Amino acid sequence: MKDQIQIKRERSLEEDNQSYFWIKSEGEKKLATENLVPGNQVYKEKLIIKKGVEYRLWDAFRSKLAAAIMNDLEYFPFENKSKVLYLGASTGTTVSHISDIVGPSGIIFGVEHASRVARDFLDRVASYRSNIIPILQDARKPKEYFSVFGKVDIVYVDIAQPDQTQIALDNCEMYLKKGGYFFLVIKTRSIDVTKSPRRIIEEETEKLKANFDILQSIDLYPYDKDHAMVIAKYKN
Amino acid sequence: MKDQIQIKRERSLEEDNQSYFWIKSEGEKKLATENLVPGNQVYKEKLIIKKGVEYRLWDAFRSKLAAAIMNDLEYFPFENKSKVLYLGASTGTTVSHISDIVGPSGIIFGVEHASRVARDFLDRVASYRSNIIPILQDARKPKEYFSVFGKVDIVYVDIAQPDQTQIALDNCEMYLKKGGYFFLVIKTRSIDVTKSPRRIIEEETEKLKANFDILQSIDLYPYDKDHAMVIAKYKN
Amino acid sequence: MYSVILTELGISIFNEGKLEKAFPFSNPVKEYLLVKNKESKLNELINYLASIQRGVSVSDESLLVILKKYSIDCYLMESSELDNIQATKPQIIVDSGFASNLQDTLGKLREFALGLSSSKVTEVSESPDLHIIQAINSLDEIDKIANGLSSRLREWYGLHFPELDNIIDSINGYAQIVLAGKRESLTKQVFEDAGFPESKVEMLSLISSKSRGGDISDVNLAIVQSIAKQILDFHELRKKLEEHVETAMQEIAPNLSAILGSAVGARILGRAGSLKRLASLPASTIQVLGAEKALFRSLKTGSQPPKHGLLFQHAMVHAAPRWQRGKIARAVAAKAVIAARVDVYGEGLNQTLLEKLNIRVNEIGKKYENPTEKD
Amino acid sequence: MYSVILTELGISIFNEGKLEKAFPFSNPVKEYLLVKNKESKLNELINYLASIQRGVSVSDESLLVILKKYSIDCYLMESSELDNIQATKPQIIVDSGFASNLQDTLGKLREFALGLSSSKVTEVSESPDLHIIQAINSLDEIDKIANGLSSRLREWYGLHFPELDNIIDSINGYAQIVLAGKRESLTKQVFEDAGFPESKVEMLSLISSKSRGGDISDVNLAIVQSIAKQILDFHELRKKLEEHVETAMQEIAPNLSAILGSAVGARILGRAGSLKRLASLPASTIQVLGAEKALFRSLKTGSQPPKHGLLFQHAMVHAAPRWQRGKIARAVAAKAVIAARVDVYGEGLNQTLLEKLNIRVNEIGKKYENPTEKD
Repeated sequence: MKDQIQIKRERSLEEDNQSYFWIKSEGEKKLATENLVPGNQVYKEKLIIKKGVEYRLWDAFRSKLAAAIMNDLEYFPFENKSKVLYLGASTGTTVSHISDIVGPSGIIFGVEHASRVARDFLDRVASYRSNIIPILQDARKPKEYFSVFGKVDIVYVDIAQPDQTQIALDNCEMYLKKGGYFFLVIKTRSIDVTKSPRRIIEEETEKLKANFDILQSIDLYPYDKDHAMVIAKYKN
Repeated sequence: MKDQIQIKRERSLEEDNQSYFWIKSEGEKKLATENLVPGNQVYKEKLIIKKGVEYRLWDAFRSKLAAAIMNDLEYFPFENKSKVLYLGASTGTTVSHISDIVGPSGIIFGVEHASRVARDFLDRVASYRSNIIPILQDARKPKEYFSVFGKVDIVYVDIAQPDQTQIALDNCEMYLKKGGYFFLVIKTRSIDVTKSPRRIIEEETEKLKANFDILQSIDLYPYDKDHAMVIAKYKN
Repeated sequence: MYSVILTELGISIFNEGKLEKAFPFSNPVKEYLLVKNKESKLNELINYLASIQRGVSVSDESLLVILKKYSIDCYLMESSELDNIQATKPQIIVDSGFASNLQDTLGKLREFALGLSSSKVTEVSESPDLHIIQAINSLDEIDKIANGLSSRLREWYGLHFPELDNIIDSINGYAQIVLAGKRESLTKQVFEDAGFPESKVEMLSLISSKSRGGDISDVNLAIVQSIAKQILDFHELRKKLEEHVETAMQEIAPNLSAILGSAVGARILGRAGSLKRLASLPASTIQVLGAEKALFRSLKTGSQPPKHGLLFQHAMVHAAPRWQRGKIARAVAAKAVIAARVDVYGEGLNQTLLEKLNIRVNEIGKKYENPTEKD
Repeated sequence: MYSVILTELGISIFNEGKLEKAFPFSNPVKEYLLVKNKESKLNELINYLASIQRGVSVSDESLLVILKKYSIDCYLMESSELDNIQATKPQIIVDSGFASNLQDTLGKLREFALGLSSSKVTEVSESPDLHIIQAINSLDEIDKIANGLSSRLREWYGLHFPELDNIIDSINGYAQIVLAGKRESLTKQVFEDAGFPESKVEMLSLISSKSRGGDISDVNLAIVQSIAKQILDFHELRKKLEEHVETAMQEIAPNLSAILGSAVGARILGRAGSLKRLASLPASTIQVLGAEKALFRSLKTGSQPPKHGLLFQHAMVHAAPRWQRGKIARAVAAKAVIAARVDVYGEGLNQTLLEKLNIRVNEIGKKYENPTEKD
């Protein structure tokens, strides 16, 4: 990994992490990942070539993981060769950037239940990227997933369900390795609209404490309204 | 006038003014005027017949004068036989209700410059109401008005122009009788968007003080945003 | 100890951790689904297992059912064993000869996942309720379009004949008049052909002769007429769509149609996403489908929650006095969810549902004849 | 002392407060406007005044000009006298015999006011710039419609051929393919006829053969095709409108068209309301026309004011680097207002305007080649 950082420094990109990059575009520093499939766009994001390497700009208004980075995410375990279980792949915007990051030796199990968005996920993302295994299943039934094997390094959950935290916990129990990382997007409005967002985040976080160490909790405003992200580590 | 009030009381309308009425419709008390042209609707307002008399509901969200009444207007000089100069007739919503109020012996000179809205004013209002004289002219040039004669009892001004107060004053000087009433709708955003609404109202009111006694100033919220109405009396 | 393991690429029999026999799938997606749906024959596997004549543990419940059907002595693996299989699946696949190495396994598993996902997408795409949803969405879009186009037509032709706008409410009637041309060409016959009653025809002729509109050039008129033509074409398309929604709803959701009417039923279906999903929703959710914004606002600010969403379009709801509407919408929603459930099971039209709804709505009408102080 | 008074219903001559002679208008609106436009002949009045052979005071400046043209010895009344006439006009009209009493006067004045207002509306309705505004608004509406209709088409046909959505960006190209029917009917010929390049034709054939879309029934397909047909019809209409706007703009606003292009020019015209009004606006207003919301927000919250509104659509503005756009928009707006003024006076095309703009934009390009720290 050190080597890689070194090499990329030579390309004079202003990265502060080996997995994603800050690229100057139109006078602004913008977040980007190295395109795993050169020439391939996923959501009309801008492609930028610097020193022969193609990067895809990563739009924080379209991807909550990018929003978390913009809002000072302190832990970023996604790296070359990571194995990820991603619940709520949707049309695959964020998945595609994680796919760039984990590279050809990494693997992402992308779970999505709604067939309309899954269609776009297949068409635009999964078909082109060899490290993605698409799973059209209900995240409530982790036992019915096909083709997932072994434990994963990271479970990332972005499903708008009232009982999303419980669903996420069931999935972690089954598929997350001890000491692995857990990213939970909390859609405060989906759980209970009568409570204040802060209280919802606190309550949801409370449910995790038995099995997780809470590392950070990030409000995604202004990139996303009524959303927060909680990052936790699975206890050994 | 007393007689008329008496008669209308007998119809058991809950009016508190001889010129407009409060009518119960769908369980709510609503503002209305007696229709000068029975059967004729101007802006799809509801027509209600009580004891053989037809009333038109007067929508405070569509008419600023109605909004002022809703927000406790204390002076209401519009009455049977009033003579009114109305600047900024627009499509004639408010003019039509004033036309109801001043009745067949009253008269309203309705000035409007924009030919597109004037077209609707003519089609929907002026053609049907014998007490309205439509004047397609620029309110900046009061000398060029045709068919206005004598002095009027009330000047009502609702034009969205930065120099609206000066325009209004010029018109008053020429056509308002001593002791007559002046209604000025202040569109706070049209004059200077950088100042606070309250300050704009104060500054505009200041300009009137030389010739007018300020009677009341009313914020039209929630019926109209960024609008206020100032009511003043021309000094003798 | 024999164990029978189902993988995405075939079925393997292991004995004491060593491969005994492997039955690769030639078409993994198809054959795997057949097993999962308990429809496989699996002759070779059955014969082989029968020949072993010993109890075997099986990794998959569906496979177990099939084997039992053929009188194989078998039982489900313990969960620790299942966990172990889950953890080492790529190795099992390689050991079974279904793939040449771990990299190849990954590629084949991905291919399988893409294929299986695709076949699910295909299956869903054919469901008739999705097509009804497309039809009703198109119909609503066309209504929006006709309104927008009609405004443009009224503004433009209004330069020539401004008075018409206030007289003719109908989008089509207006377009038909425009198609006839300039004011001079608007004979009584034109108005009659456009379907206006005699009284209106008289009025139109009179007003047309003394209009305050300006002249319109032939070039401008021709374009305005093309816009009118498009509006009339849309009207035809709209009729087709409406009939289609009606027919299709009768077919796949006769009960829902009986309770809600086919158009409102289709819209509610669209909000829910599918008939199956609709059947699983609580009535209180159906009651406010289409009023999500108002619902959130009310929960956030404590204002009155909405009493109805799309159901406001239901004849029984909007024809009722204001203070009864919430209660009627609730009654309609309650019956709609039952109707959807009956339709999911394809049991044909159940007359009593609608009768019960009518009785309930009558009750509401009587019980709440007058608004209370709160209303 | 003779005084000549113009009223809406005729002209009267008073002597020492008593009526001397009245000349009623037979068509008040028409004759009153002729006087106001100083185009009246007024033979009888002139003869009568000439016969008096004395200086007369006149109540109206236009009337004064006419009388002087015929060498009548006359002067404008004092303002106190004018005020008096304004105050007693109904009585003057009755005294002149133009109306039988005050009530009748009021009726006739109202009729006059309605007639005069109507004739102004008619006049304005014929101005060609208003028709151009209608045309460009219709064009923009049609673009919106085509987009909306295309989304519906893509959603619906997408159930049958989902992959097509990501491959075909063009609204028309997509509609043309749909018109050809089901996936099975999509031969290479179809794609070629729809105008796609060979490389894309190959890709389309390949993907079509292994699509993950579901089957679509004939009834559904027929409706989907009707929608596609409407989209293609709209495309034709759009072309017509575009050409029309182009031609009409060249005719009435050749300079504005040269500076802004006919479509952007027409949109700016639409925002301003008319060519005359556009010519009277400050360049800074034209620069942000179409960005009114952003302007208000910026003034209210102190955020950055917008650098361009509709002018962002101008090729010179949107092709420029971000930090130059505001400056270029300002330069374009400055020239646009001059162009509009030249066009109001109908002086034909002035080439130097565009040349100057090009020079200025080049200067900006050079001077601000790199963004400053602030940018």
